[in-house]
Amino acid sequence: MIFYVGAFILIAVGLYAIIIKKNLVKIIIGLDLISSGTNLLIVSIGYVKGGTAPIFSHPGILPQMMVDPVPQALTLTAIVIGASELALAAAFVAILYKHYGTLDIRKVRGLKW
Amino acid sequence: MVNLTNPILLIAVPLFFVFLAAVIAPFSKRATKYLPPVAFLINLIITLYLIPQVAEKGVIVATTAGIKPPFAINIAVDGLGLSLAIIASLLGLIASLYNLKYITEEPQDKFNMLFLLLGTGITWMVITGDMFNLFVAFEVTSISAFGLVGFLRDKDSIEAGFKYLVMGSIGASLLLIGVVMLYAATGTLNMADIAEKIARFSFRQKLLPYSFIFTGLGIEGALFPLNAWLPDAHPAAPSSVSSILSGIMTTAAIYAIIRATVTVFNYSAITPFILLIALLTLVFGETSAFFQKDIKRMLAYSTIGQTGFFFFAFSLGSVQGMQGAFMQILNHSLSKAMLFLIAGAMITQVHSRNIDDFSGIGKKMKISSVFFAIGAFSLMGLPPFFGFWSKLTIIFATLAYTNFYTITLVVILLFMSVIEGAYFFRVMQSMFFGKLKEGTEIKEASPGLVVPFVILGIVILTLAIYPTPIIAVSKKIAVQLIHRAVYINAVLGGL
Amino acid sequence: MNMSLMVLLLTPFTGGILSYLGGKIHRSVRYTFAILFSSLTLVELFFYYNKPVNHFVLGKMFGSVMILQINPISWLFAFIVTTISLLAIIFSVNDMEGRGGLDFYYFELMVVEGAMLGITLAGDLLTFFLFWEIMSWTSYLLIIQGGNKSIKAGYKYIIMSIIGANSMLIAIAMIYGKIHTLVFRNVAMLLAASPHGFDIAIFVLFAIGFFVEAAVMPLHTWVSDAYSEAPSSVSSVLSGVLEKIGAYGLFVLLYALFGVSLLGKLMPLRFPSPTIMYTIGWFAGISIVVSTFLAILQEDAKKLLAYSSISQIGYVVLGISIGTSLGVAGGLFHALNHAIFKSLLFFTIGAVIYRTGTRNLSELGGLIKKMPVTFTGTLFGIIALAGVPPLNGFVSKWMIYEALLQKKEVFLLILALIGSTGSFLYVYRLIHSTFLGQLPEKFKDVKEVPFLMQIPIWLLSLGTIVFGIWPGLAMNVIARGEKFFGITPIKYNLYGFPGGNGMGSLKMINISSVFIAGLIVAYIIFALGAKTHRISQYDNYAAGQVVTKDTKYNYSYGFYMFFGRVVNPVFKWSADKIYLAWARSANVFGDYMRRIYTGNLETYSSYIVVIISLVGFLILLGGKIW
Amino acid sequence: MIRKITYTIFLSIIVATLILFFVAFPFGKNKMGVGKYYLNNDIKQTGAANVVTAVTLDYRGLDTLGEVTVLFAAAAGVSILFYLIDQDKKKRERQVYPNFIVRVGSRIIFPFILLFGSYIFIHGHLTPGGGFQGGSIIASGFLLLYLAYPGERVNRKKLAVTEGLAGLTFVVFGAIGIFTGAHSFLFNFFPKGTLNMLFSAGILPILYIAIGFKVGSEFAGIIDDMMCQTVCGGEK
Repeated sequence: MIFYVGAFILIAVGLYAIIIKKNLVKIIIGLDLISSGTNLLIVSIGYVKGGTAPIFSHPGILPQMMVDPVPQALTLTAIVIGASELALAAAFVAILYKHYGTLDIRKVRGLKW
Repeated sequence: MVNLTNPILLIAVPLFFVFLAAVIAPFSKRATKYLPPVAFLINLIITLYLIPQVAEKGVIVATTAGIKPPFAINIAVDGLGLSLAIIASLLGLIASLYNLKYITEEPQDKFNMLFLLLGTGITWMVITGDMFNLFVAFEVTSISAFGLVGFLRDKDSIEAGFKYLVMGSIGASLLLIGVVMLYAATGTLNMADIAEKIARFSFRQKLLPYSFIFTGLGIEGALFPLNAWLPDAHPAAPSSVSSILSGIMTTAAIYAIIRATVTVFNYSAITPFILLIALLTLVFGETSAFFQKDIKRMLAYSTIGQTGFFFFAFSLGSVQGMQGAFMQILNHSLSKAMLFLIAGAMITQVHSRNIDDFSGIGKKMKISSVFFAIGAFSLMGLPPFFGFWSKLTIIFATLAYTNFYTITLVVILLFMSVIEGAYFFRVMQSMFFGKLKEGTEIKEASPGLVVPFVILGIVILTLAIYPTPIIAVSKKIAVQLIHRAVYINAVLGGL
Repeated sequence: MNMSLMVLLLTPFTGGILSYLGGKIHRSVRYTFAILFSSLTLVELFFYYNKPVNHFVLGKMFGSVMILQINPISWLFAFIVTTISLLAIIFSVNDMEGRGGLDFYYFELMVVEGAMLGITLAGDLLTFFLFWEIMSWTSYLLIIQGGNKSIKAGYKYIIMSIIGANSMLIAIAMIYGKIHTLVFRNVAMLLAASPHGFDIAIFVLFAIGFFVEAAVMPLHTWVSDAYSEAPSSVSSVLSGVLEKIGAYGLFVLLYALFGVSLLGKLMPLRFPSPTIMYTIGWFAGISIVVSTFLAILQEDAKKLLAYSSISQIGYVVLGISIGTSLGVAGGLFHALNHAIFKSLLFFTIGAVIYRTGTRNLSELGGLIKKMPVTFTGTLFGIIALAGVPPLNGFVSKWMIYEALLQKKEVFLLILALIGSTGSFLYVYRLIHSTFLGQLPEKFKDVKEVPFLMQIPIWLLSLGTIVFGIWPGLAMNVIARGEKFFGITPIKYNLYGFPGGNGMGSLKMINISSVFIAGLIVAYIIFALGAKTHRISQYDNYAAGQVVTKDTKYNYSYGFYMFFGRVVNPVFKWSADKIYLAWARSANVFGDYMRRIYTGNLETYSSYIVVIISLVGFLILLGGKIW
Repeated sequence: MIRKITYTIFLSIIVATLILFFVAFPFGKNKMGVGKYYLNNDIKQTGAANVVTAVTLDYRGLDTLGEVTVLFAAAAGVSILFYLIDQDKKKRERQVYPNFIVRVGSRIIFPFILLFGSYIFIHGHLTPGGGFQGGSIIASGFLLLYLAYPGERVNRKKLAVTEGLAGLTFVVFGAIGIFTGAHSFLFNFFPKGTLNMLFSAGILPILYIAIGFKVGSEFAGIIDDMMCQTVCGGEK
């Protein structure tokens, strides 16, 4: 259960960072926290008590002993997608810094209403 | 016999062209821009081939990896999905033809790849039959959209792109959390399978995953109050991209919400809530559009309003409501895409996005202005254009039972349509009858820009002349959507 | 026979497209097609003079058949539509010459004609509404042809007309929600069987739509600007036909959908006529008086005519709303008459504007010798408008007064009489300031308008006489129409009404004979009397000053200023101002509303959190949402 | 301060509801639905020892294709965003001078990193790991090179061709499935081989190798773009 709670708290902290923090980089960190939390959540859903990795590495391992392989596969996908998002976000922040000369989100408010 | 009309080709073919573009790009950047039209054309042909099959079977299901549906990702195309795929391919084709002349900024190769990916992602979203795959398709769409919004790299587009990215990423994460919750609850990711297994859960248990999925998709689908990124992002992108974003991308997200609500969750109890959201979306979108000075921003806000309008029709939950929603989706996609393309063509001549600078250009850019008027009329729902019939259907659906509540709703709807008329007429007035600014050299945009939106305009006019078949088809689609068992049985029982 | 109504309906649309395309070849092709096809429509219409068609299926939409039909009343209105449109097309050949976008203008004119024809031919509410919407936006496009100021006027018109159409749409949707068909007959059956609250709601919603189009107060505010700013031929179409379409809608609503007996049951209060109709009658009465007063005070010829239109349409609505056979006949007849004389006046004023370039009454004057045909047309027009025998306006007004008397609706009668008297004031102003008095120096080279523009004036002048002396021509159609709608028609003959049943008799041939005889006598006296001594206009002095050509010596500005001083304080509050105030406050409110898009990323993301946590809160509360 | 407290409350409500939801599906409990099917049928249907790989590439292969596409889109987006800045600074200028040990050390380590990465994705169907992990490791090798030699650049053309070809391989191998008997995208039409052998599991190793190349070259491209942003200039 602690994994669940940890994952939720990670997500919540990420959202908190996005809402409260003024620094663009911290906002990106918030995004990353959300996706990490989600990944942690996915992996912990797949866990089966006493299970082993879902690999038939030697004949003694039977399917009944394994944990759920699907969440692991999902996590794999989700991590890469999160990483892509993050790369793009970092690129955006870099250009924003070029344009505005600051990383303060309060200054980046050209478009409204 | 080789089955060439496998719906999975709708994904595979454009992806093939994307990667082909990546191979070609280092040698010839110019060549890449001819790939998106070809890919979208092939997609369009495939979708047209699929029409008789869907009409016959109702839902066509394609497996991956040779494993039958609940155990592998499947593609399930029903009437609604197929129609949206057709619209997506058509708009993609037209916008990419438009791109041939329109995009002059570098790096063009990357732009073309992303543009093709955007179209692919949208098609993918509307035909997939798997929740997690929906998330992936959603990400394909939104990440390519982030890049395209930032394409011009000026102050506005970077800011808009960043906002969009943060909002979109949060939305994607929420969607993912929702999907994962469904997996935890049911142990499967297939939509039809989830739909069967989730039936035993209580309203309360379903509410949380639903709200996560709804919020996640709602961010992309421009629902109030999650749509704040939209009026920044859509105008900031190049016009052809805006036309895709406004025309079909938000709609695709709405499609996903509809699919989740109707097919997966069977959540009729939630409709009053989403009705409220749709209404707020409509009201805020149209009201804000009224105050815009920037033509693309105005169109973007109008997209919000229209989204609210057809989402409202959907949330009525009746067959006629869905029918109206579908008709309005069709109408909005075609007209709004055309309006954005025209706005782009005009901006290339006027060099400004301010509506005041557009005054009098109707005399100089006759074709563009006339087609702008056609699109706006269709959007406003003036007869004989198709929008009239969809507006009528939605109003009829709302007032299927007359009481104080429905009449209030209709009054709000129609008041918003008055506001919409007000700002569109204002723009058109200044376009056609305003005074041309002195010393401006404006002429009709080049044929490369005009021809694509004229094609779209001809489609709209055809719909105006022959609305009956589409209305009949939309009714079938709505019936099919409401009878979710058809979909579930086709996916789980078939093959 | 089977396709024929469709052919009739499609003729103007085809003509519009052809004249648009023809205009690309040569302008004469454009005019030929436009005139040819609108005359063709008129000719086709005459095939239906005595042949009602009940049921012509146009198609099926939403499970409701769309049908066309033609009955004598729709024939009457279709006749008004086609005639006035044809004349307007002829008139605008010269009037609009030299403007840009003429191909489009003729296209629009024909499409408006077709749409209005479609409204009159509609046999179900869906068709009706379809053509109604087409008519609204195409006529908007016509209004804004008149240059810069007309854009603002058109904007006001289109907004109000969208509001009106939407209000109708609500009513139609309410009906559709109940019976899933919109054919007039079925709707009437539904209304007869429905609860009264529902019926009243339907009625009010429809009435709002028709009031906007027919320009009944207080929904008239678009009229004065739109009529005066639009091109003259368009104004005549607007005033002659568009308003009548509103009146036609009201007629259909009252007699085809509801019927007098049902209306009587809806709000059983003791009035001379059913309460709802009585209320409408009062709206019309107030329309008559107020807009007559406003017309008196106008300085702008077309604005004057616009306000006069509001007041005259008030008579039509008043007549229809009386509910007796005589009143309905009077109202419908007045619709025809008003179409004739008001279009005539708009044409003549248009002719004046065409030659002088101004419509400001104080700048005009003395054109009688320069433009005799126009003057004659105006003279006929104003006589008809003022309701003076022997021209047509008299007959219909007489019928309305008679009907009011029969019903003992004294107050409405007084309003109507005040309006009639007031109309003397403004029509006198109109003809005096334009044609009589001193000819301004700058207009001394003004010529009569070209022959093509005279044709409509001649024809319509003839019309005022024909329908004045032989009211039976129109009554023939009207009486058949009344019978069609289940109203016992009054007795009539070619020259008037034989009377009976508490109704006075009217014999127009006698009146006209007396009138003509009087004219002859007057002429004889005039001829035999003392020789007149003709002197120049400037052989004169005023206030001790010698009159020269560059000073005006007759009243032309503030003609009825004394009157204005009395009524102006009352008109401080106009409906227009109230609407504008509403619009302003809605504007401010909307401006606040959109501030939710703060441009602030953290605000945006906080919306997400708030939404989800609200859902979470509900779940924590137990998952009960409502 | 009030905002912070408010949003903390909001977020704790979210966390509380999430916990409340997951109470019904506790940690460690077997929640497998389709997962059981995969475990039981993996050897028969795909022949991959690593069930996660089988799920990733075979049963949910379309997701993987999508994920590769997402990464591709992100790489394209990054290079779009950094494009203008490249034009601004044509000249390559050294700003950082790493010391000798870093430069020589990275040259020594780089081939090993490549080797390790390739090992991981080639054995993806047998051991934990796969294309993404291997690709990332390869990209980290490029990152190391960039740290050591800020002025040098990889050949972007070759990277682009690599990623394109890798993607094409994936799509084409997937599409072949449609034209084989199964009419199914990503159908595993190759012989399955023996469990736990390198040449087993049909097309899965091929796909993973393609993904490995693709991920490696895409991440390398992103790193290159980002390095250019600060260190060097001029794309071509």
